[in-house]
Amino acid sequence: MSTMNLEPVPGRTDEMIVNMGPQHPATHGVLRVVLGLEGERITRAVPHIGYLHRNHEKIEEARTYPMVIPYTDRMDYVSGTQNELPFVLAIEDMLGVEVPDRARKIRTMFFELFRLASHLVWMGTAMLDLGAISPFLYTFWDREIILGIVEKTAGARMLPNYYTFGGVRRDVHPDFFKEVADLLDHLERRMVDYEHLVLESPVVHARTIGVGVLSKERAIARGVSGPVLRASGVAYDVRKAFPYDAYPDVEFEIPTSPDGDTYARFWVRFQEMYQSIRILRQLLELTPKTGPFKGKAPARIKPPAGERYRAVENSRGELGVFVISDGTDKPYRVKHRGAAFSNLQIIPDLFIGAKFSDAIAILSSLDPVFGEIDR
Amino acid sequence: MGLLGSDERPRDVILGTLDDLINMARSRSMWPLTFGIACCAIEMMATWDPKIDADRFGMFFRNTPRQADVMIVSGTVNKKLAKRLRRLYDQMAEPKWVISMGACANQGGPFRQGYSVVEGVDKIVPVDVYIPGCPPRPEALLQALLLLRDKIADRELRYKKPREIPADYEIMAEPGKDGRIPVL
Amino acid sequence: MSQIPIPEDRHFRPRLFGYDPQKSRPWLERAVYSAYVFVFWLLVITTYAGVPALFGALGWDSGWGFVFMRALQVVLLFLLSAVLALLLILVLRKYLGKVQERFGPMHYGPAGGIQTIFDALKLLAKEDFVPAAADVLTFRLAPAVTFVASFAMFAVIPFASGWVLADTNVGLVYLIAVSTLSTYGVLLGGVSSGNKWALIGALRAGAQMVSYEIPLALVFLTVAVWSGTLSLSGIVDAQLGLWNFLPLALPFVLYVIASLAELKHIPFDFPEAESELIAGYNVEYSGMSFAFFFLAEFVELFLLPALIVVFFFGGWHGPLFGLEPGSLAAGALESLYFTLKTAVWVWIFLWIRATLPRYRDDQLMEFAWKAMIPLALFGLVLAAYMRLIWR
Amino acid sequence: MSLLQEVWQAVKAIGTGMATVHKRVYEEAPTEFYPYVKPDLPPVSVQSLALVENEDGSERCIVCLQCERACPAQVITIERHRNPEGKGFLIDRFDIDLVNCMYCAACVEACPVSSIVTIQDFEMSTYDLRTLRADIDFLHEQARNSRQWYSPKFGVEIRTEDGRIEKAPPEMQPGGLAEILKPAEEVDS
Amino acid sequence: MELRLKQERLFDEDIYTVHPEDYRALCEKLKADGFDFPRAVSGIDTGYGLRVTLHLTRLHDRAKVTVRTDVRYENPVVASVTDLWPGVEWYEREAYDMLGVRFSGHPDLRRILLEDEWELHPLLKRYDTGGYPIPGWEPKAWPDPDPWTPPPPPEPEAGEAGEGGEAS
Repeated sequence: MSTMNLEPVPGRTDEMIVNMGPQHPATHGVLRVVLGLEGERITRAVPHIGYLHRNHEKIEEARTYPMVIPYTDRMDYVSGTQNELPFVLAIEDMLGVEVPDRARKIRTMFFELFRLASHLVWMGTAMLDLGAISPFLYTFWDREIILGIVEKTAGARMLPNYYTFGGVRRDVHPDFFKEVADLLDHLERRMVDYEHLVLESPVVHARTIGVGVLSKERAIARGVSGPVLRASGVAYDVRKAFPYDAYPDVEFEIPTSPDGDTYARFWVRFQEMYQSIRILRQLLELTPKTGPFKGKAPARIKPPAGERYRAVENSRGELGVFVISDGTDKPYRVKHRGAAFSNLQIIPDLFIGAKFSDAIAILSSLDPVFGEIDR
Repeated sequence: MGLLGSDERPRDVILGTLDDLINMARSRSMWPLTFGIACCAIEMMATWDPKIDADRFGMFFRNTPRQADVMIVSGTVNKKLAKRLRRLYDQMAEPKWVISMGACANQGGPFRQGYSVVEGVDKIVPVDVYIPGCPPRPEALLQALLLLRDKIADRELRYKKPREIPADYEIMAEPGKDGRIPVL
Repeated sequence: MSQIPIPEDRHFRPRLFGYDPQKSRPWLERAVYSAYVFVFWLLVITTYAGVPALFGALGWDSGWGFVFMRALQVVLLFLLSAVLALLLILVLRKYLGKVQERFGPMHYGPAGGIQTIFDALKLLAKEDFVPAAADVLTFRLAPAVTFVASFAMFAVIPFASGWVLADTNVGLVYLIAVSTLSTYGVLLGGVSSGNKWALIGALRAGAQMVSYEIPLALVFLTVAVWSGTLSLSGIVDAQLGLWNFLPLALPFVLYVIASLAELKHIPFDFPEAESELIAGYNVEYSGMSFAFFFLAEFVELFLLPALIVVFFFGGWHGPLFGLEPGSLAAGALESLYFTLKTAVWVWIFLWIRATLPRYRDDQLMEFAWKAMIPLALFGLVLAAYMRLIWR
Repeated sequence: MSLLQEVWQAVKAIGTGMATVHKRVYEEAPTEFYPYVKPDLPPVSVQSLALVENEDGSERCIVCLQCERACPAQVITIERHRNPEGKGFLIDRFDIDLVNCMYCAACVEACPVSSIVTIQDFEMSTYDLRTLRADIDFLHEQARNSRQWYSPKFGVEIRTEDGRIEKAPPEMQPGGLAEILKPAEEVDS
Repeated sequence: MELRLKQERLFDEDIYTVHPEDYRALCEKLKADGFDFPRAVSGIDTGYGLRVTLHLTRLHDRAKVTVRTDVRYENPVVASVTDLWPGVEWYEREAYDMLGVRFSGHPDLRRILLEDEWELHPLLKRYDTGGYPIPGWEPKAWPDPDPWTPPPPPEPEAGEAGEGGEAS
């Protein structure tokens, strides 16, 4: 148990044990990493999680199926409705509920809106970690616009409890499509600025290129997913691999980068935002303005005994849920597979040997959200 | 606040005015601690975004507890975090205030029945203002900060009267029924 | 929909707001800044012209009288630096607000004008904490050292012709000595805090100092070679025809970069590094001790741009409109020119702060040793050569 | 040459970035002056809960316990007894613990008579948590203090100046309410 | 060696139910088959014992497979597969933390979400949501005679709500 609390090595005076977190401005929440520092170089790194463990899985066993949905919202709280989808899909599979085409498209639009919101938050906080203040404010304003659109339809800004078995809870606001179109125009203008401030900045280049390189094989073996995996050159995206909702109907690409470094992860997230805009533009065309938004689901949700693993590609990677039903109206067991949980495992791989400042950049490029990791 | 004809203790003109001035300064320069915990932390950040801009009221984040005045407990506090949170609170220099943001921090919220969640941050640190909501809007946080401003401005110098730990703080430290070792 | 009035009689809920909506008032902001600059300017005039004139009129301008005069001037300069810090913090927050599509402090005082005074008062009344692990004497001393070292640079800054506390002919050497001292304060504060983050911050400050001090000194040398004097007033006088930033373009650029490093300013703010080291060297400081670090930081934020102006932008030079050089009016006008030129450079520094992320600490060292020092040497040789040819 | 180009690229990029930032000075800030200007919340926005009475002051709630059963956070406590004079039930106790409520509006979805509704009053911060234990009087008062509220069944309802409760005009309504908003004769035909 | 396993197909994935002693061998076989991407490890309290479910994906042809194995409460030991897929390291720690499944051969098996001093394995069905023991909770009998075959799915009308569910 040498790594438990990272005791200093007797007789070794050049190593300093530093405890980073849970209140550290760059940990994006309540991560705690115990670092062995030799000067600025990290010799050992032990991540500690669980500071936001709030019994999601145990509480969800004591809730009926519709009640679980608002709880799943609270996992990856940056990307709102994205968390609801795997659970909803799994139950729909078990129940055999048909989802109307329009409902699937509305779901996908919200999914991509929240991907944009999440990546905007990532961009702001990552740049804040690197020391730039202004992009944080810009991205948060853009996120406010997205959340305003969401609130107008779903009734809440961040955690709207919007998806339901068979569709969505209520129809979109009449202004929704126009507002989304305006938002996309606005975002396309702003993305130019973000490119100037983030991707093209020589300081960002100096801080990220060649830092925290994650090889393709290591990434796959570690179960890393999402932008972090794609930045290592693996074109694995649940949206393409196991399509769900309206993704088979739209065209988009999976941006990958062979480099695997921090800059590649930044770059991939940027390209994903472009792809999200592209998907949303197609869906604006494809989605009927009126029509059914909810399929026929039984009033009392009682899936037959069985189990189902469903995954979606949320902003951080493969967000899965493993539901076991015993035929009652409460799930027997709900297991959430958080993408950030898997992604965070590579902290020791990437941190050791890096500079302390690099560790901050690497951590921000992993984009952990602790609601999903600690659950 | 008349000096004459009042039942109250006569107010010292000079020191009383100084008290008022210092409390006014404190209430108008509340620097929160950068300590985001959960969902509410995102809305806490959004309170400083261009739309709400709490910086208009002279508030900006300090990363170190020594220089912060207000701790915004923005999220679920579980028993593992509670020790850390109390420690952070102890590290803050007097005078200090706590805002409990959101249902989880108020009383555990939807997670209050869980085995690891502290039912309310006021079991650990004294709380001045509570915000309901899950998560509260940024405007609600700003309202709470302004409530706190008014609370501070009406008071005497705080550091003369250090806060007391809630009475049931010690009760929580007793072992649980099933052999769990409570962590407080 | 939003106009639905909220009923007033909510019995248990505290009510807050009965104000009218406020709007941004740019003219008011400008008036506030102008007021601060005016106070600053008045203090400069009082310090450098009023006090000597007063003492001269009283006949106390020699012996102990001279010492008292200087002491009074130093007190006034302290006031001046306090005004500076209040102004600069306000300007920083307002400017950051502006470029970030929001408003800075704006509800307390006219256009937020007294926000920083509230901040200062609050810090004054806040608990000044000494951690158990700290070395008390050093911990207490460090902010003072930092502030005094920054403040001591005022001694040789010429605000106008003849308006300088000590127009010594070793001004540049004094500057090198004193500006290094402020890093000692940071080092002492970080090491004595008994905190690992502070320690890392202090080590970074030390490492940073050895990397930027040498190019900085080389640039000083270049300026001295070009101007033929070590006195700051002499350097300004030598730029009467041609401001130095044109012939000394390369040293000028190096000097700006080194100034950013000396200021511990983004992109080189490694000792403080908010998002990495929490608050770096001042992580354990609270209350007034922290305020002194803050004060020192913002005094330096004025002084280093001021030195840029002195070295490269002709100091106080500007059109005098027929005023007799050396008169009070001319001095006042010159000091205003100096202040405004400095303000432009402060603005550029703030602009950089609003834009750029932070480099890594070893990158600055690498850059300083591998690029800045050779370039500074090259600039020195070039300046000497040009001086040989042209003068 | 390539080094010079690199340096030039870096300088140009820094310059572009600084110009990008500076450009904002000339743009109007989107700040809403919150305490002075209340935010324009959409009518479906879930900020707080209220219990609507009928226009004549009688109870709309039929005490069917649907909301209590649907609540994920289990913050609704209802006690009832049989109406001795007619059918149905009467309320003994109707508490919503707004402290622990997660504002998911599941209760509003479940309510068959749109008695429990969402309102846009978010200014609920308080010095004392006891003020957030909402009993039935408080919930009624919340509804009385609101000019508009939302429930999925009835859509947005408004309280007119003379105290009547009406459906809001279509431009105030969110989506999906076409059938609710149709005039009565249209529904019949 | 013949592996003691049962194979089913559910939706789009293959499900292997395997004897715990053969779990490791099956995983090695699957690894050799090219299942390179570990999705998750779930621990489940089935009411008669503990179950470990491993979800794997083969990236190039997107084949999905689920491996599950049941162990008794008395001896909840499963071979760790951390060396095959390093990505399951934290998932196995989580299963240990939440349910007390001990993974033999795991490099760093300690609690991950809860604190090290805790003795509670909260996801066990014998505890309620608050982590307190449910009075009168008794484990179900281990199915006989075939020790590695999971029990038949509970009948919905049998009123045995809250106990081990199986896919058929």
